[in-house]
Amino acid sequence: MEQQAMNPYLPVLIFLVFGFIFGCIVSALSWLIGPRKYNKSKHEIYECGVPMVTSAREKNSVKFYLTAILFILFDIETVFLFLWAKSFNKLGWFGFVEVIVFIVILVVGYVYVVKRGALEWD
Amino acid sequence: MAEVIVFYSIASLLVFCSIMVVTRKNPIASAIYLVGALFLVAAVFAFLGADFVAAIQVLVYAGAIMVLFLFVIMLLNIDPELLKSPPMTAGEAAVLILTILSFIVISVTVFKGQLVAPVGELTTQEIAKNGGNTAVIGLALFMKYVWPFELASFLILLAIVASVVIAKKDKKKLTGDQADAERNMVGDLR
Amino acid sequence: MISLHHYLTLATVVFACGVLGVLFRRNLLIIMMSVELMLNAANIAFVGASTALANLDGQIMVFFVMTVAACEAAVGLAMVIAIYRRYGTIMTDFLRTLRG
Amino acid sequence: MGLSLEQLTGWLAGVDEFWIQLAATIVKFIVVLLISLHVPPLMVWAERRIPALMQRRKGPNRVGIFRFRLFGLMQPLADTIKLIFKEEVVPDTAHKFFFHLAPVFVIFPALLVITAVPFGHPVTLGGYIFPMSVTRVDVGFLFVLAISSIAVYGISLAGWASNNKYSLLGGLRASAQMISYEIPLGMSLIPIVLIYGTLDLNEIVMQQQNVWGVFLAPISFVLFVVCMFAETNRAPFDMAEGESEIVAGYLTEYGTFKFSAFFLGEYVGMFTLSCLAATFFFGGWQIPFVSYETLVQISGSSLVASLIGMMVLLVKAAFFMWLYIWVRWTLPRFRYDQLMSLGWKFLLPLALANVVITAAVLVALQASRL
Repeated sequence: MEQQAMNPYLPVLIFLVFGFIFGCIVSALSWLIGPRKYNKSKHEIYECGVPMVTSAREKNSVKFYLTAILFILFDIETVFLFLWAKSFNKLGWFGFVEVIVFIVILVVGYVYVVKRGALEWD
Repeated sequence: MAEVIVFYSIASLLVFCSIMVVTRKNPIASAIYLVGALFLVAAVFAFLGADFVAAIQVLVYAGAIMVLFLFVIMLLNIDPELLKSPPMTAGEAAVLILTILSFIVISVTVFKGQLVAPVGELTTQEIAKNGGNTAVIGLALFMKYVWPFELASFLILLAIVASVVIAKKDKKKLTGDQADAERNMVGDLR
Repeated sequence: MISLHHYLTLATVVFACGVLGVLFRRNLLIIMMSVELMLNAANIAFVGASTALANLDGQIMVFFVMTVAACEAAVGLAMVIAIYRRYGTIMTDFLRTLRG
Repeated sequence: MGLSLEQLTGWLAGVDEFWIQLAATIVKFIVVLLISLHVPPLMVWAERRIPALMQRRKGPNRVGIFRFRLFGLMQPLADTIKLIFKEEVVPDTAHKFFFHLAPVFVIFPALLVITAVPFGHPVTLGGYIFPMSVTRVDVGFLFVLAISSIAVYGISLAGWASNNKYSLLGGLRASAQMISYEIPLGMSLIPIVLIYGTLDLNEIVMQQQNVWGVFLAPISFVLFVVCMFAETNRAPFDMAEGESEIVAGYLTEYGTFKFSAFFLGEYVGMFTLSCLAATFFFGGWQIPFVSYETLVQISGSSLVASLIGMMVLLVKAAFFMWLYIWVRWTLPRFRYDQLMSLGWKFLLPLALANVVITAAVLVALQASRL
């Protein structure tokens, strides 16, 4: 990887600024151009025509939360594997054994989660 | 010259976002500002040439941990009236001003401090020569820091087991009345 | 020229926001977000120092700080859920039962 | 008076390479932007014409300008104009700021990811080497994976901000599906990094000169394509916007142009993932048996050869876009718990096993060669 004349993240910065401005324009376009006629029933929440009974913000299942936790912990595993994969040929046997131990420990965690039924979507 | 502009814009945005995280009433608003702050910290890392750590910061922090925060906030969805905290008493205000002053003093002394001569030899040319930022970190991590790497996987295993045990309610163990007591106290979080 | 001072000062300011958040906010979630801010301030200082001192241990340390922060957030938020289930609130004013 | 090429390159040599690279970046920025912003209308048109041909009926072909029907190509244009000028209904109880912010969080990561895709062989022009991707980032695929994980916020924010039971549930389900398929997506590409030894996308395409990635890592290809569908909430996994289940999921309260903003983000995301699939598994801009050097001799200048390479990549990406539509009109939709158990209980162990097997084979090969 030779030293590039321009920091490779400068185009990313340009695209980031443009993407954000473009997103704001697209999001605000019809709100600016379109007509605005206020009408009480039009601005209510859409419930297939049935008037709402309880507020939308009631509690819901803890399953989503458990998925997010396991996502973080296995995401870190992916990150470690990426780091190992990048310099794999220089590490050879020693690196391979290290990562096998790493994967075995995490598979124990994975088996525990599956057996414990944290991923059941009943 | 362009370097100074880019750095100061990133730094000022980052400070603005972190102040907004602390002062917002609605937790989802402060979560989104924290996502912005984490993105800008990744920008500082990219600005410093630490490519791999910047990508990991966005992937792990802004992409995973903050999703968990958002899910928990949505899951608990507390109505805003409950979040009203009583106004600040005189004592608290005094402590607030004291902490702000002490932090200003610390940052000034840091800004004036002496620079230490570089001890290592991995200058940016050196890093670029042997394979770029990621390869050098990879080699160092898997050669020099073997034990921290294995302990990290053990720590993740602990976190998996702990979070599943704490968060997942075990219906079988709860006896009849205890289960009902817990259910009617909070409303059943299925 | 952007030297190590600028990065350390930026880290100090962001750390200050984190500390103020932990001290003065009552909502448990905001306190945990402020702790994340403090961790990120430390990360900025680590990476700034590792580039200035031309030694890569700083970036490896940031890598492990992220792993620990992720595990801490996972278990911490599991506890917040358990507290909410048990007490029905996450405002630290009402969680005084340990006071004895 | 004519400015000859030598004068131009002479003047060019004087200017610092930074400004030349910056000018090249602006040109690449405009070209890539035009491509990626023309893909959604084209996909909307294909989304209605191709299933029509599959079911032996005619798709939209009435809309035209001055009696030119053009097989209904004007239909997306008409839709866009209609969507812009309709009234935007924002429900009173919705959280205004996040209601408007959600589409931004869907669009800007999709646009940002395209910068890493290598469209062609680096061009040598006037003594400078210009990479044919907008940026040559050393951490290639990690950058793509990181930025695409930001898109989850757009969907969960949209679900929460519209304060509607259907959209909250749809938003949570869509983001839970996206994050649980992001791990197999990331892990399915580790064998590719093991084989090619680098994360930089352009390096990977260079090494696929004669053997394509799909033959070296077939399981990764299958995993990547399955996760590709799940990551963009498409085909058998479009639970979140399943019309029959929860109305329109997180899109229920979104009206006119914001509704199309979500689809703009989705289609640009699909285009990016198709380009990545072509880059990793179908040899990117490599033409099967023609090396880049022979191409340069045939076409004369290296710029034309790279542009041919770019066309080849776009054709391969078009194949994956067609695959999206073809799978959508053949497979029925998954139930939500089947979808999640497939992701967690089948794809994740398969991805891990795939990584271990590939590493074992490579280490054995390396040892035998020593």
